[in-house]
Amino acid sequence: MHEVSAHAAHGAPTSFIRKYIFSLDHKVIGKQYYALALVAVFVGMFLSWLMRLHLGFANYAIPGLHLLSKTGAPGNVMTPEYYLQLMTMHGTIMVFFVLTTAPFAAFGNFFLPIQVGAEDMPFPHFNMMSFWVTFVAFLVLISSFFVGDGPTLAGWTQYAPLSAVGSVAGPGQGLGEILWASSIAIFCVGQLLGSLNFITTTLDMRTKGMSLMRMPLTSWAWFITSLMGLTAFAVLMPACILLILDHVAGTSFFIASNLVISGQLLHHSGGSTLLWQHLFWFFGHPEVYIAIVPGMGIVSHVLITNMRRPLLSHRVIIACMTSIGVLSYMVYGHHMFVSGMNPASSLAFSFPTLIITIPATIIVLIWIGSLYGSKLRINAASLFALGFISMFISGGVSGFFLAQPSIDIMLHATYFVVGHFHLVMAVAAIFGIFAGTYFWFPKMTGHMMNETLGKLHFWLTFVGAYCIFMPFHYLGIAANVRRYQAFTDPYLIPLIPVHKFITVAALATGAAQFIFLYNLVHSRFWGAAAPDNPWEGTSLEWSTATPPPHNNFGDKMPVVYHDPYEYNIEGASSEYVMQTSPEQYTNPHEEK
Amino acid sequence: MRNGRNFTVVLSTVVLISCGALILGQKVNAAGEGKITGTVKLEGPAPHMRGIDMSKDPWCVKQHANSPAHIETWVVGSDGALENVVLYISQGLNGTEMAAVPKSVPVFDQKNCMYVPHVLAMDTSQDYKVITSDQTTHNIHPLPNPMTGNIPWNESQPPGAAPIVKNWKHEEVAIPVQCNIHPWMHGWFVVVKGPYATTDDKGEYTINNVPPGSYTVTAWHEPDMTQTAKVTVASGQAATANFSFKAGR
Amino acid sequence: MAKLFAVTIILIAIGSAIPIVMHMWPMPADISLNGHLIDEQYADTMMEAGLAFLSSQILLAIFIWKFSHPKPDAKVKYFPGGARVLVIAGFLLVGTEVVALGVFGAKAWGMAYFTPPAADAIPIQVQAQQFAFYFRYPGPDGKFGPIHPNLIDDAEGNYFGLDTTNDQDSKDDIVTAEIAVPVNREVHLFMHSRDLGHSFYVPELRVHQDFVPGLDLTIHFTATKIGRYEIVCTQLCGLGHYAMTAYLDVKSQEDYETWLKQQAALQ
Amino acid sequence: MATTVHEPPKIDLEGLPSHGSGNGGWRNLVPAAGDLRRVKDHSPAPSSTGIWVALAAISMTFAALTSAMIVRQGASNDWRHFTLPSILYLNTLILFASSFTLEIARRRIAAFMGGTRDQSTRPALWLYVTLLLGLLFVLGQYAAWLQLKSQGLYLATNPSSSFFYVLTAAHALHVFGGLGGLVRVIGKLNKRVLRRSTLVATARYWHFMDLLWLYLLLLLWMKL
Repeated sequence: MHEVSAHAAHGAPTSFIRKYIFSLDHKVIGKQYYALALVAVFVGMFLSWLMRLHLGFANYAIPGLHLLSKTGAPGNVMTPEYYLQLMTMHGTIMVFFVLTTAPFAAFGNFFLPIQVGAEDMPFPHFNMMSFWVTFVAFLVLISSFFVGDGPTLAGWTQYAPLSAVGSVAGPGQGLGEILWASSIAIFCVGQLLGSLNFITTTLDMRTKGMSLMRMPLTSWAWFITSLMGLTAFAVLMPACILLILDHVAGTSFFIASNLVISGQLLHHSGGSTLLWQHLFWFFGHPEVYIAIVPGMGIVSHVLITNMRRPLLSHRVIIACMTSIGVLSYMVYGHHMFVSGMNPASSLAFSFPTLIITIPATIIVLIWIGSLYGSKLRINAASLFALGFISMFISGGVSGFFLAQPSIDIMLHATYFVVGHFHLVMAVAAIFGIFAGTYFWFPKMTGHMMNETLGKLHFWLTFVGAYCIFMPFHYLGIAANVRRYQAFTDPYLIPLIPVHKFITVAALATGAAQFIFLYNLVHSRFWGAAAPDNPWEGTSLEWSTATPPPHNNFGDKMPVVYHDPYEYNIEGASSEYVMQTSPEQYTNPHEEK
Repeated sequence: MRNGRNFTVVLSTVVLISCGALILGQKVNAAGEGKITGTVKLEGPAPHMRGIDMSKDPWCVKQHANSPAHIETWVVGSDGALENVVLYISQGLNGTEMAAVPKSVPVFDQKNCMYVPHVLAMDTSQDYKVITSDQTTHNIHPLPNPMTGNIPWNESQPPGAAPIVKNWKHEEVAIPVQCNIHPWMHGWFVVVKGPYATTDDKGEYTINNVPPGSYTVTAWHEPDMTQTAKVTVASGQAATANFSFKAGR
Repeated sequence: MAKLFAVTIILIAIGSAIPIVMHMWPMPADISLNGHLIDEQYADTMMEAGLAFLSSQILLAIFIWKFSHPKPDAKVKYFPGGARVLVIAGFLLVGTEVVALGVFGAKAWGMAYFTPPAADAIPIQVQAQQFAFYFRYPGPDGKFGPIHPNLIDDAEGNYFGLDTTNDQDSKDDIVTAEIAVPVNREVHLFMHSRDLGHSFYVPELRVHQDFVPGLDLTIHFTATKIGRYEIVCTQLCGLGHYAMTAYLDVKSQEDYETWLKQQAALQ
Repeated sequence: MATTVHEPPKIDLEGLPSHGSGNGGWRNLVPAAGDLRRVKDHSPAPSSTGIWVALAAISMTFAALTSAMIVRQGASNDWRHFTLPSILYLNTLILFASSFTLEIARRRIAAFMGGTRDQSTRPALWLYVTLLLGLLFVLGQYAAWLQLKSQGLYLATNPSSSFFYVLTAAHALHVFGGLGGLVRVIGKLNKRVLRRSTLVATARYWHFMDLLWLYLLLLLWMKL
């Protein structure tokens, strides 16, 4: 297609605009995605600070809060509606603009083509659009802070009819809601374009000798993720459009008949509330794995390099990630056990949900089993990778409870759920991002990051994250309902001390992230120059220059002779063998 | 509701005094200003007003431990004196007299999980103030008719929160206002142009600083009952217009 | 560093387990007929999940401790049996566990959703709205009058939109702001949402069901312990969501009847 | 793409290409001096794979809308049936005709690239015809909307009409995409830098629009 020939034809761009802003280079686009995620994650974290302050210390006056919202915080005290608006934005920003963009779009864009030995993605123009469309989506979402009565308060799941009936249902449900739906619809377009590129790159752009089975696990993870993304976002987009139509065009897709909202009888008829939930969760559950699967890939990649040995089985990991991707479409109903869905289908959904723990467990077992007898190197990257495993276990086991409709009767919509998904998809995924950052930063920027600061950052984050999210489970077991802006109910008052503790932990852990930010920025400009292969890795990104040239491999495209992870192979000349080394020997552990 | 009544009385006197101040202060032909007075009564027996069960919010229950709250659609005093009727001049005013409207700020209080006053009248040129005397959070949700151009709003007011000061740009009789957190909390904003008054617990009212001339006075009672009377105000005199409503449609 | 890390993981794992084992913030005590099924299922799951959690965290920690400071000439060892053992272990351990949980868990779910209410169950209707629950007892005729959305008027206290002048069935309906039920009598709850999605959650009762606008569901339960319990909304429904509560009063049969008479008088 | 999922070809250590990838191969395809006949056409994979991926995504979107339609119809009894505007069937014919002409154009250009034909046959003509028919189809769809409008069936009138407008609009939007593709193909053909894969991808997309429309027509015909 035109993009391709144009890209292949032109060399490295020279003008600033083409080089850094509207760049066709997948590496620049990857960095742009990373920057976007970085901004988004700190915004989201800031919102969570405000929420935690309000929850831990009821009616605590946050200095200057009224500057953010005049009506939302009169006298700097957060109103209930403003709490819900912050909560909704926190969820949306984190899930869409951090957990989807950073591990998938950012690292994937930068390293997928390099790891499979391509000069670039096949459709660089789509790739560029993908980022800028996502960027616009982010702006649209943020803009809702500054319009009318603020952003929507309907939560990131945007359950209809609350999300569909308009401003009569509450502040932010007018224009704020429309902005939310538009933003997400736009975001879907961006991710579809991205997935298109990822899939095609993996299938068509691999260099000589790079068979699918010779791709590093990160590439596999991105490939599987992009397949999930292609399906999930293609469903969410029409759902958002139908939602907007219910808003502006008076249709009744999600709005039932005869609703009377604060005294006003609506003129909609016959819409289906559950329809939105089905459409949303058909996207929503795969989305969870879109956030975590790249993390699995990154963790495997980082661990292997630092364990100086391949995993016990390359293929089992791939098989497990694939089956997780496939199963993720059969389990979404476990979000709707008590939603009024047919109770029989609740049972039907609970079994695949329980089954999906098997591949997840096997992956964890393979990781732990591969630690056995390894020559583990401890550095910021490997620490975060190991931390990921610990977090993934902790968050995973609570899935046993939530997968069962009967227990879900007690735990649904409580802080138990909040603790579960924060550990297993948010914190774990973030740990994956951190691991990837400390591991790949040298290759991306040409500078090393500060290891000491990195380790400090790890310790504070690891302990802090547990202090924040473990207590959530206890609260949930005590039936502490989520999405409450204050705990006025008699049975919740004894739990407030726990909330205070969580708030303090959250503030501290959040503060620790500024160490990371400082490390990132400082190293970017003043960090020590990075060698081509600082971690003695074997995959293709380590066989090219640091940072990689415009077409990734200079004048000579790499040719691949080996599996991605050949460390400590008997009969090999060196401790590790690059994929590109033409050296011939028989690998005793090669999988047949 | 006693304290509620007192409040209305205090409020209206405040209004009166401020009007007086204005008259003496700026108006040269103050002596020329007349007024319209009268009483509003309810014909027939006062309809039974159902009690309100506030058990949803223990705090509210506590406040009404020994003064049970009742629905306030019909607040009827001795021998049919009808409270919460708004009287305003619907015809006969011209632009200049509009300025005669007091610049005071009507106050809408949330007290013991009820609205005080139940009906708040105001002029389009006036700001109104919503305050809370309660230790529980309320949300104030007026729903004007979109046709009038008034913008609906919905804000909550936690205990001790700062007053909310707003105004209505367009006339509207009347705007229902309710608290969704306490669904029984229901009141009215009556937005008019020109002088107005609200009946007190004796069913009496006085529309002040009305220039000489002949007018149509409209009496409004919730939800949408109106009656009109023609009056002629002579310079410095008080014209009288009495009304009587019937419960039920 | 690595040894410290291993110790930290173990400390965190054990520390996380303590509040659960000590029941520091326990689940609200069960007051329902079938709740114990859920509690038992919960206890079993906690046992298995807890074991899985502790064992895997500790194993992770041990391996980190043991293999983080290798001698430079150390050979890489392979886990005995390699991947095959682990895969089989994964399937056997987790597979059997989850299947067992799923099968046994179905019982508790079935008791809540697949058994019809008894014939003599007391019919009560609950209506959810922003941000309150209101309840309706059918009165002597045992019939709920029809709901007329256009008649709904909170100012008049007509939360359900009943036409008590024209509808025979509505005349004797009793509308209340809290729900009282006799102890040890089954209640058949008809759930109706007036505006948005809400939820009916009574932790002590082990009952949790969303309201679906335009789709009236029913649930049934039997309270076995006299007392006053809180009903909370768990489906985000707007700014007053956190304040959307009502009270469930479990009374003795006599108290229940007197209460119902009082309420009828107040209509 | 089939070639990519197998083990890679055995690599001879001598004479490795200094440039170029194993499977994609598009790098070698910048036309030599703009003369299409001198270009070795390896039918580059990326764009043809990419088009399949894109079509998968589009199918997913319409599958979602379909299920939404079925669920919504079952959700309540307010579904009103109405007869489809007759012009839709005419539009269907037009769309199929356009596919036919595009296919003719594709073959001629392919032959022309292969050098078995000379320039004089003007394959571009058929592309213009296709373009015209495509536009005609979109106009026809618009006419169908006007017909519904005259019957008083608007977007919000009834769920059935809502879905009719949503589905037809979504499809029309995708057809516009196809028209854009055609315009690009024509432009490149005139600049003589068209590669077969671009044409093939566009053609596949266009034919898919037919099938999609056929499916939608069937769906609407059954449900409305």
